[in-house]
Amino acid sequence: MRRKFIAAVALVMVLTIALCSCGSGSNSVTPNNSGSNTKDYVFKSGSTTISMKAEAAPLLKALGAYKNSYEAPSCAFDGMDKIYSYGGFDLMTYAQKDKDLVSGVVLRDDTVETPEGIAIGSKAEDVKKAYGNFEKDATSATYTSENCKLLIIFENGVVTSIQYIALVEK
Amino acid sequence: MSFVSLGFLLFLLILFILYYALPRRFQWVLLLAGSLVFYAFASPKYLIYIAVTALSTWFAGKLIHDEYAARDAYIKDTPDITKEDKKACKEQAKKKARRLMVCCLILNLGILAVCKYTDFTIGTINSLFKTDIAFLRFALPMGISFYTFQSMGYIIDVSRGKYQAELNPAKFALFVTFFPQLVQGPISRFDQLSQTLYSEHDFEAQKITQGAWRAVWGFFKKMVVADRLVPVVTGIAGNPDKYVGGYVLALVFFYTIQLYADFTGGIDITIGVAKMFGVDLAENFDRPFFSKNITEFWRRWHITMGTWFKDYIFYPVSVSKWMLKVSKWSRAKLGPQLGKRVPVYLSTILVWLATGIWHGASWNFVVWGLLNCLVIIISQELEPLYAKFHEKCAFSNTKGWDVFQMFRTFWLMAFLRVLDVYRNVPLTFRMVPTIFSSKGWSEMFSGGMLKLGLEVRDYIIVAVAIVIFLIVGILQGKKPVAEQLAEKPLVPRYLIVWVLIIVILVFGAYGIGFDATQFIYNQF
Amino acid sequence: MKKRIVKIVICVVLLAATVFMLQKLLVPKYATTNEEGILSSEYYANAGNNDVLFIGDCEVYTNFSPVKLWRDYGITSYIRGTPQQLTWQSYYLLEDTLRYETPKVVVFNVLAMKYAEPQNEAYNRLTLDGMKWSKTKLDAVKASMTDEETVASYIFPLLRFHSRWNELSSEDINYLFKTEKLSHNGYLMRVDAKPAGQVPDPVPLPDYTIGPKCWEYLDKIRETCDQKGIKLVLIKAPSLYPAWYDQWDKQVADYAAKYGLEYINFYALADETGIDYNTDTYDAGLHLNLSGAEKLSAWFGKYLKEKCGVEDRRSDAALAAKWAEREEFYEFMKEAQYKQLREEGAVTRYK
Amino acid sequence: MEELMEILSDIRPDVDFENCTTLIDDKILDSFDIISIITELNSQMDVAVPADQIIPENFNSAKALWAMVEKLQDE
Repeated sequence: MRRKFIAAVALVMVLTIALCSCGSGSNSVTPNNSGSNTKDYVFKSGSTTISMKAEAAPLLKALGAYKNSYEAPSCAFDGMDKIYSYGGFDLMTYAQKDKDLVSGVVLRDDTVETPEGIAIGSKAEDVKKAYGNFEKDATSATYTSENCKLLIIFENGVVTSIQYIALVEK
Repeated sequence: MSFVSLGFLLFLLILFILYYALPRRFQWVLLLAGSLVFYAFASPKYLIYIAVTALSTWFAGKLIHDEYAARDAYIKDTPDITKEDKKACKEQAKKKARRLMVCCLILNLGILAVCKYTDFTIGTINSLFKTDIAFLRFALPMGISFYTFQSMGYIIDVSRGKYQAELNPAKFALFVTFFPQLVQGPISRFDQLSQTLYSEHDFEAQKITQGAWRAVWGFFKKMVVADRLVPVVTGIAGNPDKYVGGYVLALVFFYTIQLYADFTGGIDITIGVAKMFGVDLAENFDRPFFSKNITEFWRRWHITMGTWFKDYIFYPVSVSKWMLKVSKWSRAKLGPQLGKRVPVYLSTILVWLATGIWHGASWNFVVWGLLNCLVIIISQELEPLYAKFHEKCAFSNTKGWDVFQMFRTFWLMAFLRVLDVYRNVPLTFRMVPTIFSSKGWSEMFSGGMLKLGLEVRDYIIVAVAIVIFLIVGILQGKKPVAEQLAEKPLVPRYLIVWVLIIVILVFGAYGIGFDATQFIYNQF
Repeated sequence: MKKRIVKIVICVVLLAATVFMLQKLLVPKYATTNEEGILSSEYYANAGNNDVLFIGDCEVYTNFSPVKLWRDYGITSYIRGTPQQLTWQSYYLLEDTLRYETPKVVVFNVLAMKYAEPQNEAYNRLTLDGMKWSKTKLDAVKASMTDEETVASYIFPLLRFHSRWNELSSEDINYLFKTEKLSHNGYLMRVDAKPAGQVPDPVPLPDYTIGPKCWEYLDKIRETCDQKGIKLVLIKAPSLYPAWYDQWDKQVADYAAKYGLEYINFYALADETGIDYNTDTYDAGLHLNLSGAEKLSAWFGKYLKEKCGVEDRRSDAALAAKWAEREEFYEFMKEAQYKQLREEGAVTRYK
Repeated sequence: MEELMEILSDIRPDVDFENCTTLIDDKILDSFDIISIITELNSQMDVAVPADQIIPENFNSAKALWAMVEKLQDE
């Protein structure tokens, strides 16, 4: 009698624990969230691909002569924010340790477009097609990928500004 | 409330002063109040869970107590009772007690199962039957596995008549909620803990300082080593596409160091803090990485969990009538040699299955538990071979051989443990073999390891700390280090502690690092 | 037993002393690097007798010269400017200053109104760590903290700066117990010049609305000034970069009009002040150099005197003596920087 | 008692069951051995050892074990 009960107790305990895990199969408890399933937004100028947080030096070399550049020191601390104007777009960098990294690209006129075919002057409808939906009466749309926030501003249903902004963890 | 926070230190200081300032007879009441405050700070929403467990277990214990008291009274009041009557009376009381115990177990293990394993079950069902049942996302009450097991151990013991039930619900609540052991154990036994938990404690300077030292040592392990290694471990394990080969070996090593420092450090804090309140908790580790084989390792690592499983699952299942039948059957069919192993191995598998599931609701832990079991059974089977080997080879009795065995056990455990950190089982089995490929190695040593958030100085600190762990481990082999320290003259004794505190403050991996990456001036 | 307690007390005191020394050693000194960090603490030695108080970010501490205001108009002033000083920090620095004195005019630079939320831990430190402890500082800390920060790390800066152990330099030893005086009543001097050239076009924003937290604290600044009978003047210092959008300017101007405040946008007043972005800025249009700051101060001193009725205090002998010392330091630094410029070709340190 | 000694030395021939009184305390017997002993007791002597009797005091020496067996047989 005694043993029977002890066995029952043990079995109940084990079963209560085990019941919750019967069956077998692959692990699907933790959602599969790593790995890059969304492509990072990048800007392309000719054959040069500019991705956010990329090292600036090789890009500057590949892009050739700029029309104008501007250096903005921060209020305290070392390191400059730099802006290079190439006519159709501006390339912005920030300093991290000893390197300049890309902090943003701003499209300035309709001579350039994004790899997805959106330029200043494009219709809001086309933006929806290219990047996905946004709220109905929004004056801007943002699309986020791993390193980049893509900001598109509209006026009366027409794109007025396109900005690639690096997502920098503070 | 995390141990590593100023809030906890402040809480501790206030409680400590009150504890020794108030009349002694209020001490245990204060501990109960402190424990409830601690729990409320950590997860106020879940106080109800721990309250249910404490009260239901207390109540079941009281009912069992009443049952046994009635039985004893009956036997006493019936002078001419026959032996058969006496036996029947005892049998009946026991039966009732067991029924109460089983109810209590079902309730509390049920709560644990629902909280911890619902989503695990749903996930498994979803992947098995291609269904899409939504996860319920129960948040886990803090320490639920620990306090549930501790309470269940109590009720089983009470029904077995091992000791008397605690009749005062507040006192029993303290046993369940005692704050130092809430977060990560140890899983105490009522008969051991109750001796010091409820008694009155004088201000024993010796004991208190030793407790404080132990806690400081725990903070050192946790803050200087464990927390420092977090970015490496999560970095490598979180990006399996990027970090292969050599990185996986680094992960195996650093995760084991991190786990050791974090878990044993936490237990050091727990035991040290309890000691400062005069309470003696059971040791949970006995220098586990000095073990020569995996069976020994499991006797020395997370001891209170191991003995819990042994006492409340392994033995009861092994000696159950059902198992004895299995034993008889297997002997008849498989012969005495093989047959007698069947029940032991069956129980072992069951225990490790439970151990795996207890560690976490995922298949990683199930597989991990079963692999441990496999290694243990294999080494058990190879025992005769070992014996022969020892007879034949003289060098197998040298110190060097011992060290080799410890080294082997360390890596064996380390490789099994890597199941904790990868996302799922198949991934783990895919990643580990890459160690033997050439991938990742050259990148790793040409600055790759420095891209994981740790700098050279951090690796140096970890290396020095590992050496310190080893030295302290060897010293501990003779006698508890706190006692050895207490025998030292005043100046070196305090110097050591003083240096340790400074080291924690300066080299601890906490707060916001003052490094260049913090200074990104982002004006966009 | 008694002996034991004495021992423990000694140990605790020794430990506390060591920790205190460690903290002294490990906190940044702001003497030769990130010097702007010294600004917020320099005030306390110069508290009292300041008729004009400037609050705001780098656009006040590089653009106005209190010594010039004294020389030309006998106006006593102090600049409580710090890098990226956010609107709520400006308010608490005002509140902090009011614990020591009540100025007649408070000048607030509105550039930081563009930041609606706590921004950057490093800048918070530069503004807050130098403040003396008071309830005001605690409130300032609470209003400024980013998610990762804790009040405790402001009470015990060691908790924040402990990992500087491998960055320690001779600066940390040299300035263990002393500080380097660098500002002229809050003004950080730079004599070199870098012409502005072509400044990039402003980047369009999706939303130009100034955040509610900024308005809340601007209200507090205004109300506090009203209570104390202080005249509040809003300014936007002259700069070419970063952009101060017309949309922002209009919101501030509307606010000023609503409450009858003065709002001066110096960018629009370039003709009157005589600021020339080719000679009067040391970093191509962000901050003014000495020449620019003196031009701006000359114009603003006149304004303070005529429109705000700030008195000429030069007849006060004690004050005059104090300011004479300040003038001397001012001239010394000016000379030192010109010397650097001549000999090294650049200004790399303040003196 | 003899039967018991036979069982014991069968399971662990390397242990001196005659004299040792710290079989559990000194970790000479592990859980495998304990279960084997209980199973053997059951099959050879028809004694059922319940789980609550598995305590160090009952397993530390052959004498203690025998005492337990006698007590269980008595019940």
